[in-house]
Amino acid sequence: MKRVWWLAALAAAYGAVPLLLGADNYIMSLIVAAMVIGCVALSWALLGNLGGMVSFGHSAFFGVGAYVSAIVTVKLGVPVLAGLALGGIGALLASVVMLPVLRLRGPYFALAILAYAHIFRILATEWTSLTGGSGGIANIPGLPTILGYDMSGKTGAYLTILTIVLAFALAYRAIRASHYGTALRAMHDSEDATRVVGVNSTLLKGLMLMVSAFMAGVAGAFNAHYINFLEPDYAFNGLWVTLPIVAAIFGGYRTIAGPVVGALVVYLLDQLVFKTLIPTGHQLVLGGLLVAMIIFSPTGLLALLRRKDHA
Amino acid sequence: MLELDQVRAGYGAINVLWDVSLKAEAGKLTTIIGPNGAGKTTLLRAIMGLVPVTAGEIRLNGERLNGTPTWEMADHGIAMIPEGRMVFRDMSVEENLIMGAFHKSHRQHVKRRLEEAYEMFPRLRERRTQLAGSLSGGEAQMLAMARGLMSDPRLLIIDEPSLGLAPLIVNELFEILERLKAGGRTIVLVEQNTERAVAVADHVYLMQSGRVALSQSASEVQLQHLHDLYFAR
Amino acid sequence: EEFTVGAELPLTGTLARVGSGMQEGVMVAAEVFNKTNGKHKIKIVTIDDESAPAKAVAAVEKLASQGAVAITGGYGSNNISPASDAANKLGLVYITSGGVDDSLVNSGRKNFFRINNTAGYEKAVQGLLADMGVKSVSIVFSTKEATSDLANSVQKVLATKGVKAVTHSFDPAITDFKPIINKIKLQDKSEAILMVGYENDYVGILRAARVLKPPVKAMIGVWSLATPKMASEFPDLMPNVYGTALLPFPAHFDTADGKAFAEAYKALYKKEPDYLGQFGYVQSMLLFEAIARAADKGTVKKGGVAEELRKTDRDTLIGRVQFGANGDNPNFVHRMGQHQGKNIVIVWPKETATGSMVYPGLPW
Amino acid sequence: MTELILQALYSGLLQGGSYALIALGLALVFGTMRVINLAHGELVLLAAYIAYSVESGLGLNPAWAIPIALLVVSATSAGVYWIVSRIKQDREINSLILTFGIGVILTNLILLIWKADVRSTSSSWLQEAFVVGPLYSMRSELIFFVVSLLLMGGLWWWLSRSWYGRALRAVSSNRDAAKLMGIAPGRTELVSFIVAGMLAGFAGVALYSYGVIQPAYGGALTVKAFIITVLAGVGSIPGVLIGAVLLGVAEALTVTLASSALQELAGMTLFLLVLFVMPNGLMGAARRRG
Amino acid sequence: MLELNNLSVRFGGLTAVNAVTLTVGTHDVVGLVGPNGAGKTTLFNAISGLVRPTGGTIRFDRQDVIRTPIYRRARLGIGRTFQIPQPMHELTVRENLVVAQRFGTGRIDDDKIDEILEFTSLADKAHRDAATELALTELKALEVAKALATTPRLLLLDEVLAGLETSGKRRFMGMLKEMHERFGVGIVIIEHDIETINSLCQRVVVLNFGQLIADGTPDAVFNDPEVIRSYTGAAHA
Ligand SMILES: Nc1ncnc2c1ncn2[C@@H]1O[C@H](COP(=O)(O)OP(=O)(O)OP(=O)(O)O)[C@@H](O)[C@H]1O
Ligand SMILES: Nc1ncnc2c1ncn2[C@@H]1O[C@H](COP(=O)(O)OP(=O)(O)OP(=O)(O)O)[C@@H](O)[C@H]1O
Ligand SMILES: [Mg+2]
Ligand SMILES: [Mg+2]
Repeated sequence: MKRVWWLAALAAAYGAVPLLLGADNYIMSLIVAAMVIGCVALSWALLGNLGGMVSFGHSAFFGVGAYVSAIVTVKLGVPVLAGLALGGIGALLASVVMLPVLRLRGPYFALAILAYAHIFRILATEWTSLTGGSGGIANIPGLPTILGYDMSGKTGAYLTILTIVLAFALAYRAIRASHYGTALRAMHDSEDATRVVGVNSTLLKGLMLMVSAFMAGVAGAFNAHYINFLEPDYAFNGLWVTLPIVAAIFGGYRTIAGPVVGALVVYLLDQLVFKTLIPTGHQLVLGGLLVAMIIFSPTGLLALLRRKDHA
Repeated sequence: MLELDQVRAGYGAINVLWDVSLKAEAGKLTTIIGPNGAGKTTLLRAIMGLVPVTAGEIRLNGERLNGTPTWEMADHGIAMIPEGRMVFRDMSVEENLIMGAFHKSHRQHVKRRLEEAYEMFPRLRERRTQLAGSLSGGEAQMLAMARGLMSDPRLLIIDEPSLGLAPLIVNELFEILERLKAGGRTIVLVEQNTERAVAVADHVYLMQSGRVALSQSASEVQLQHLHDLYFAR
Repeated sequence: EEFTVGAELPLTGTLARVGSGMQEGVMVAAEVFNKTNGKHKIKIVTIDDESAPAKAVAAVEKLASQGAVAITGGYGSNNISPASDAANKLGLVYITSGGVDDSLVNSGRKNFFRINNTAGYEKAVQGLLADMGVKSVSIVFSTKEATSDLANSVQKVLATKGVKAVTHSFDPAITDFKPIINKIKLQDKSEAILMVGYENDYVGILRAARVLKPPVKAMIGVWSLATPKMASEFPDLMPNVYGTALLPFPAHFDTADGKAFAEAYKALYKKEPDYLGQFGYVQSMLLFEAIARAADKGTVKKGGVAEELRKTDRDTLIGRVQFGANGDNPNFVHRMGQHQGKNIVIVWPKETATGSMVYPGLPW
Repeated sequence: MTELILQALYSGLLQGGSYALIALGLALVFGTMRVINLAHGELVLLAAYIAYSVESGLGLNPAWAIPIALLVVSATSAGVYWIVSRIKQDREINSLILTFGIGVILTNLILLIWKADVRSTSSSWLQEAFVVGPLYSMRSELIFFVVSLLLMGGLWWWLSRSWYGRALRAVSSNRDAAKLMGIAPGRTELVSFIVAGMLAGFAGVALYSYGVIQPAYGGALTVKAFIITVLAGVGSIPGVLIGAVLLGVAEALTVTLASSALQELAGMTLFLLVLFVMPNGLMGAARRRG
Repeated sequence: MLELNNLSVRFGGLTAVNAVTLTVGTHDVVGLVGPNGAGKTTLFNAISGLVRPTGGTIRFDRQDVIRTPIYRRARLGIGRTFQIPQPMHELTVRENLVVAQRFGTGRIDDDKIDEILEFTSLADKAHRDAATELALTELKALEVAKALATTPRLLLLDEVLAGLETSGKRRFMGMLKEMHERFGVGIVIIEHDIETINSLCQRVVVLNFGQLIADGTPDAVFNDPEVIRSYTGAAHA
């Protein structure tokens, strides 16, 4: 039964959305933007749920991914799709520099990662020869033509990011279902207890950090090729972590679909409904919604829906 | 003094206590024994309001106690000495003890009571400024005990005070209990060391699977018999 | 005939302040246009881009779907770049004064226009320094894109003129400027300090300078410094400070256009117009006029607006405006003003000066 | 050169004092409830805007805003607590998003009420230079540095020596055990939020008197405060002072000896270095294992 | 199997373990006793790698393990329990064992897990949340079960019997004996109940103020006047 639902959702995502909404540039660009946030949210939630680590610095990975992909495609002429992968790998390598922060816990970890994000932003600003400094990089090549279909349009971008998110969600699910997933869950508040039974918790956490960094990096790279423009303040903007956190927690960060659904709901509601109601200051409503959500359904939107189902 | 009437309590969906009724007489030491998992700790927590009571009534001197928030228990002169894990880990030993006398009516006696506590457990004096979280298991247990006595309560509820204590200290502990009893305190004691618990007790309740299986005055209790009947599974 | 023009502007987020300033100009332009042009009407639909590129793109797309025939607005090159790309793809004209980055006009957008640029600022600053006869300058600038571009190009030009220019870039997050000013005071020993930043930076720098009193002869800044608002809000910091200014204060508008603008502005917003409003007004007015001309020819939907804009040659509040093939306004030269008492006096260039400069002149 | 460095140290010290003042309320709530109030920066900003209104609207010295700011901000802070206390599970993480949401609301309210303009004091008395030998500062900086030290001393005394302060720490250490001692956790935590609100009130008025404010500034304030809180180690008030001064001095020295563009970089690097050497912050204690 | 040589652990000014030299053979069951705060738990922490000794050496199977990380010591065969139980949060009782087995041994054997659950009387609580839904004694049983699941060769038991009532204790002791015989596990057990030690161990070592003050048969040790003075308060054998 559940499987049927999933197939239907998939068909709708791949078929109905482009067919019904594909002509409306505005809606499509909102959906793509929401999916980018959803992708970062997924990567954030993976680290939070499996690694037990709350990060305030995912913008670091997003930014590094964006820059790496932009630089290799613009300066070295690497094809865009390879650029996306390299962007992810770049972010992964950036996370290797961060491995020492794995010693830290809770807010200490969260902030240390944020510090890295700041450092990367400043590096991107100061390393002018490579990054173009604060002026950034313009005219980043768009998504290529695949199988005769030009992906650089709204629908193409949508299908690309949808596929990326889907692949990441499946990878996430596989990790979670494995014994590594169980051990990771176990580590959260009882690291010593897991170590003394033979779990190399540092390695596992490190791996999760890298996987998560990779995902956020690909999202950043995708966005760079989608927006075609990059500058430090934008690539390393704090919004690339606050919005995903909001989305993930809103949708339910313990679930896999939650962060993505959360991103879509929050972003679309905000832009389509609240913004029409209150053109400036509509974030006010968004803030209120968040507060209400945490109080009335702290485990997220999906849990809320499920509860309604049973009732 | 303290009376439980058909009390039910548990943790969410898991109900642990099934219609427990018992009485603790003023100035007497009432001990509750029973196999592991019988619900003794749950019972004590229910009295203190740390576990919600879903049915029945708890009375203190005839006055209904259900629903009274835990922090108002001190107003009634009740103190609970929980297991040693429940010390304030991020505070020093001395601050932990001081917290024992938090209630307004005891604050002016802090100095004297501290001195008494250190007298009772010299080890704590040596560890005065150490964070309670870094104490050894036994030291933490002593601290919990000493902290509970800081408020000089009329009704003292104690959960397994001898847990993790070295034999020498266990001896002292039971001497302290004797002294407290002699000082007119009402005590409810849960203790795994049945032999010694029954030896200091006036009345013994035996719990099993969340129910009171037996209520006897201490002098009538035949331990060996009880063990054969109730403890062996 | 009524035409919808989209205004894509940051009304919230980090650029909210400048965005709302420009919006005022846009609204005034529509008001004036609708009053004076009997034939056509302009309706403005504003969408807040929240200072974020993706939302700027979405805003442009939404405006297009609501029937906008052109876009006016945009602030910050990082928002303008993708937003104008989107407009370009949709075949809409995009006109702005909110981004001075040169890559905006150098990457082949066919429908992109802007009325100001780095070069215009640079000429003004450098002209003022030349008038002063300053031989050494310390340039304090924010590492943001527009500011560092301007600072670096001013430094280059000055170097060719034999003026010693020392630069101090600062992170936008910085709040205490005393250590920088102290370096200028004890190490650079320059004759003037040039500040390239935003309002909050100026206040910080001027405060630090007022405390440390470096032995300079002039404090010079660029946009949003020589404004009546700054004069009234920071009476202790502003005296004798120089900054780019379109108009003196109290403003006396000689041209009919200027008078219309000032009246409408005061009627709508109950305050003195500032430079943001003027830029917004000029860019929008030029746009509306082009739309009107295209409408008369019936080419609005056929790329006529861009065509008409390209033909623009007109004196405006910011001087003569023409558009080059890349959409840039080659005539743009800013003016320099100086806070004198409660007034702002235009002191450069000579032709438009309303008074002479007080030099040396410092706030302290 | 020595003159430069001396001034940098002095500026850094004063800057540290202001950082500490901003961080204090956050550190208090974090130390006593393990809740990170992401709306803290906005509370500070709210007080700063109140000071602005008092100065520009009533024409009074911003210092007169202190009573009103204390009242309004601590009431708001109490409101934040009221909402936070409604969280039923995973308080540590859920409070993050909750207070973030409140921060968003406050930012937008400030924007709606006070508009997007940049504001700062126009009082010349506060901006006057105060010179001791080769050291220069603004009068208001020095005044609020002293205020900051006094508040810190007071808070330290209150937390470590008063019954209420001890109760606060007890609740954060073990809620159930605190109840057994006769402490009502809810009331105690409410007090901690109210006090944090008052501290934010002071910080906001101070900020207005020597800094520049704008509605979007709250987030940056929260981050600075948060960094100092973490540097300090859970709930340590002396740690807040040391961490803040260290940060201020490191920033000022970077500007003096290297470049002002690298100031933030230096701050962040220092932050990371301290954490790598002392994973529990400057004054945090390591936990017993096993 | 385990050799400690001059092992010391200091916390600031406090020497918790003071130059302890001790060998434990493959088939030994050693009782470790001593007053509260004598350093017993700290000694376990040092052996399992949770605290870094300030001096001395630790060898396991002749191999110096002082720099070996915690998890690898576990895989080498050092299992331990915590005096204050530390269940793995967010997991059920059974999942706790699965993780221990999978990472401690590299294999999964469901039957073995069932056996251990049965063994430790946790079978009916297998699906409870380990961190929030168990009573203290059940948590202690879980500690043992987790350690067993890693198939250790040396088992360090820290007061696992404390809090058990007499018959439970007896049953648990039977289990330990069986474990010892069946799996050939060497055991070091910290315990304050002297009867338990007497019936379980052939050898007892006593710590006092971090120092090893006695090592021998229970008979000999519990009649040692120094042990009586500092620990038991009366002769027990
Ligand atoms: N937090 C909890 N959630 C769910 N069930 C619990 C919880 N705490 C205890 N239990 C269950 O309640 C029952 C009684 O536990 P309780 O701690 O009261 O027993 P006890 O008599 O004190 O035993 P012991 O001798 O082990 O201390 C046990 O079966 C236990 O599994
Ligand atoms: N992290 C620490 N910091 C400071 N002192 C510590 C720390 N850990 C342990 N101690 C002290 O070291 C001593 C030894 O502690 P340990 O836990 O080893 O005792 P123990 O022999 O296990 O006692 P018990 O029988 O009470 O469990 C104790 O006095 C304790 O207070
Ligand atoms: Mg119990
Ligand atoms: Mg111990």
